[in-house]
Order: sequence, then C-alpha cells, then structure tokens
Amino acid sequence: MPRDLYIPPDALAVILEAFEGPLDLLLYLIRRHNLDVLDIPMAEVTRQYMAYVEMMRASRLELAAEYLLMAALLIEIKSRMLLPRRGDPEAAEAPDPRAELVRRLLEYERMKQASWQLAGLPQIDRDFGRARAWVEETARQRLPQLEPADLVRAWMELASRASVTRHHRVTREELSVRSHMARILRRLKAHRLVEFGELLDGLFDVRVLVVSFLALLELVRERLVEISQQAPFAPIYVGLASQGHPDGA
Amino acid sequence: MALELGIADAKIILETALLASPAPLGLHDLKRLFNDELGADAIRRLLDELREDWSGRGAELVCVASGWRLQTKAAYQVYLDRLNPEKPPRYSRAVQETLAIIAYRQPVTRGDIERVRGVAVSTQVLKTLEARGWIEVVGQREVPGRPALYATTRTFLDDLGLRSLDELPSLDRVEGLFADQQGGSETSSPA
Amino acid sequence: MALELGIADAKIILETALLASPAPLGLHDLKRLFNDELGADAIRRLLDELREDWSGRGAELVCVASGWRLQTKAAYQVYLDRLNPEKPPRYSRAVQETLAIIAYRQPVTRGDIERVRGVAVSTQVLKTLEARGWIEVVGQREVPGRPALYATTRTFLDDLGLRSLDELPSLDRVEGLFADQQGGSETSSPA
Repeated sequence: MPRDLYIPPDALAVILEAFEGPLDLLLYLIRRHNLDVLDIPMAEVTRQYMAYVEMMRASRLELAAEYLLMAALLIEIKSRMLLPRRGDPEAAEAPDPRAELVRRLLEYERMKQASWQLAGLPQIDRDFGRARAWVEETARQRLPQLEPADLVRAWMELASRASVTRHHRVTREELSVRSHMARILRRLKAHRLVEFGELLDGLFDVRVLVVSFLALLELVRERLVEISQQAPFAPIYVGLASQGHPDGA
Repeated sequence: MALELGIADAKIILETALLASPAPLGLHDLKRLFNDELGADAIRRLLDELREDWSGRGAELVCVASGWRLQTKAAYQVYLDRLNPEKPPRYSRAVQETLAIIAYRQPVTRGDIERVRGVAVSTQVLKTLEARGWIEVVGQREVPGRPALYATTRTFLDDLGLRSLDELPSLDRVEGLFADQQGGSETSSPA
Repeated sequence: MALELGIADAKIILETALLASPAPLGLHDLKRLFNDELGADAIRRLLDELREDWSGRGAELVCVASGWRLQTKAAYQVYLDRLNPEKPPRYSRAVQETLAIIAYRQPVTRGDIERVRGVAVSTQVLKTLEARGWIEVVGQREVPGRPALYATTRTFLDDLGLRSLDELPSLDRVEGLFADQQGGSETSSPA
C-alpha cells in the first residue's frame, strides 16, 4: 500500500487545502502511483476515508459526505468486480462497473488541465492592458436633433389642440410671402431705410419678384413697414414703421 | 547609474505607459516607470519627442494639472460621436411647437406664439432657439410694447438641410390655426 | 459614392476611434464611423495598415470576439506593473475549474459542474465569475427545479484575447487511467 494512502490525522487540513474533493484525491492517488483502480486496497482506503469523514463531520460536514460517497462507490465497484460473471451473453453486455468512475475521472482531469490552460492565457489587466487615449467629456455636448418632419408633427399637434377649426390652407405660396417678409424686415433692420427698387434688386425670377412685392404689401398691412415718397416720381423709400406710432395708444 | 535600455526603448515604454494609464501620469510616476534610473530632464525630452511624434494624428500629448496624458483632439469628436449609441437629446414639445410656429408663420411675436399654443411661452424656450442660432429678432411690431418679431435664420435652414423656407414640408392638409389669429394681429390696432 | 476624406485621414480617424473606445470596435461600428461610406474591404485594408504601423511599438492592434482593440503588449507589462502594483485577484482552484467547465462544456447547470468536480459548487464561486462579466445565465434546463444554465460571455473571450470559443486551447487527450481500458471513456461499452 502506498504511503500516501495513509494520511495522518493532523494532515487533514493539508488534505482539505490541497485537494478539491474526493475525486481530486483519488485522481491524485491513481496518477501518483500509476494505480489501476482494481489495485487500490479497498479495505484500507475505505478505512482511511472513514477516518477523515469522522474528523470532518465537525467542521466540513458537506465535504465529509462527499468523501463518504466516494468510499462507498469504490467499495461498490470492487464488489461488483468480484462477483462471478455468469455465462449468459447478456451478462457480457453489462457495462464494466468501473466505466462510470473512469469517465468521471477522465472528465475531471481534462477540466483540471483546461483550467490550467485557461489560467495561462494572456489576460487583460494582468498580462496586458487596453491602449487608450483620454476623451475630453466636455467636448461632447450633444445638440438636439430636429428634422423638418418634426416641425410638421409639432404643427399637427397644435392643430389638433386648437379650438379654432376653421379651414385654412397654408400653401407654399403663402409660405414664400412669409419668408420674404422676414427677409425684408431683416434687411430694413440693418439699413433702416432702403430704396424700393433696391429692395427688389437682384431678384430676377418674376415669381420671386411678385412674392416679394406681396410680402412688402403684407408688411405694410401689418404695419411693420412704412413706405414714403416725398414727391411724385421721387424715389420710394421703405423703412421700418416709425417707433412712436400714433395708432399705438 | 547606467540604464540598460536604449533611449528608443525608453520612449516606447513611456508611450505604452501613457496609453495604458487611465489617469494622467505625473513626473513621479514616469520616474518610477524607469525605476528612477532616468532623470526628469531625460523624461521631459522624451515627452517632447513623443508630442512631436503624435502631431498630425488624432490624439495629442497634453500636460494637465496632474500630469501628462494622451487625449483625442476635439476635431475628431464628430467622428467619435457617430460611434456613441446614445440617442441625441430631443427638444421639448414647447420648443418644437414654438419653432414650428416661427418657421411657418414668421415673422411672429411671442404673443402670436402664445395665442396659437394657448399657453405662455417661457423666455427659456425662445432663448434655447436663439442660442442654437435658429431664430432671431428681425424687428418689432409697432403696437404697444413693441414686441419683438421672430423669424428663422439661415443657420436653421442649413441645419435642417433646406435651401429655403419653401422647402419646409407643406401644411396643405393641415387645418389652419391662423385664420383668425392673422386677423387678430391685423385688428389689434384698429383705426 | 465618393468619400470626401483621403485614405490617410480615414486611417487617422480609425486609429483615433480605436484609441477612444473603451470596448473593442466591430466592423459595424467602424462603418458607422465613416457614415457607411467606406466598405468592409477598405476598412480591413486600413486595419491591416494600422496593425503594420503599430508593429515595433508598445501596443498592438488585435482582433477579439467583439472587434478590434489596441492593447499593450505583454512584454511591457513588467513596466506597467511598476505604476500599478495591484494585480487582479488570483482565482481559487474552485473558481478556475468552474470556469473551465463552463467554458468547455457550456451550457451547464450548477449540478453538471458539481458532478464533474465531485464537490458542491458554492454560490460565491458563480457570483465571482458573474461579477467579472465572464459567465451569465443563458436559460434554464427543462427538468424539475428548472436549474439555470450557465455559459461564458463575449467579455470572457475579449478579456482572454480570443475571437471565438473555437480558439480556446484544445483539450489534450488524457491517458487512460486503467491498464485494460486505454481511452476507456470513449469506448464506454467495449465489445
């Protein structure tokens, strides 16, 4: 019997530390001594395992149960191997009682090796790190996005909320007038007084001319601009409506 | 004390440390990197060289309060933002509706906007749109109080990818909101 | 579609994005970086060039499960450790073996892991691996109690520098345990 199989009681802590459980211990014993599972002196092993179990019961009950289970398994295998085989062919088909244990031991050994291999792989933050540059967070204040369709949607919202339900067509043409109204106002804001012809200067498209003229009329109607002419055939001036408007009161 | 490393190796180590460190590295850290076998002057020279090496690339070596770090240049932020899956923020309904009213009915006063929306328009809403450069005051309406008239700007068209206001989606089928409001502004100062 | 950017600019943008990103960048991300105006082949060529550009330096461009990443070379870790002596925790054998079983046999239940190891698997062991982002519950096995099925995550592959599970180290054939049963596990029912 190999010396290792006899573990002195005070080495229990070492055993618990060194082996992950009865399967691990058994694997060690088999590998270490090149044992055939059949050659394991079952009575001795079992006695030893039972001794550990007794000692473990106080502190590591769960683990004790697992060692106990392993001892039972080994005994069962041994006893089944000792049973005389009957001559009938069905018995020959019966699985080797060791097969399941062998499968488990092999699988566990394979997984143990896999765990060493995994641990050996280069690992981030241990064997290498990310290569990064700092990104200034304040540099990335994001502006809200808006699509023309959002404006239509907003408009629809307004329309559905509005108590006024009179039908009114907002057409492109009208929109054009509106946009030229803003353009003219902007121009007048910069120059106060602009000669009428100058206001329409550079507008070659007749339609644009017409729309601009309509915009001007609309501005007059809304009292946003004033048109003045000192004398017949004198230049016509367009300006922002005078500040102290008499109608204001 | 002789440094086993060549100066080229030292520069690579320095660069690697700057790339690996999540925080800026001070001179003290950098000395430790070389087990204090490289003086402050030598390290500064290497940092100068590195700064030179990185010029013309998307990140630069900068010195901040706690030390040196490589940081991406602001000019590349526009590309980095494309990677960021977070949704860009959206304007509130108040802002969107106010903008719609200004866009389609310009020039309008705050009062006009309030009449359409049926609620007061906070100064913050107009300020938001002005700060974005999308609306501006183009004049005053000559009525008591001389309220400012708002219109959309060139920037607004550019940002929405429009060449002119004519390209705004038409509202042909939308019920008009302004039929009486238009009249309202006309008749606000009857003769 | 004509790309306004020169190829040199594109490479700088690519490099900057890789330097800026906290996580590996996939091809999909990289295409978005160029507003999908650069094809996959062009991007791969640029990545190859970048990999070449970085060779001989302290960091390298690698491809892992979630995409491309710039990472420091293992050879420089000895210097980086001087700056940050704290190492990630070493895992216990229980944790390492549990991880191996999940990695090679996924998806597995806690019961499966316990059967392989021959001992109970503590909740702490699984929690440790989950906290690291290396394993996750991917479902339940449809048996009484519906135990959770564990699998490894993409982060696990990324952190070990792998592109897929296929790149896990192959399992060596274990010698037979019994003289009369060489490779016994494969032939569980010998003639």
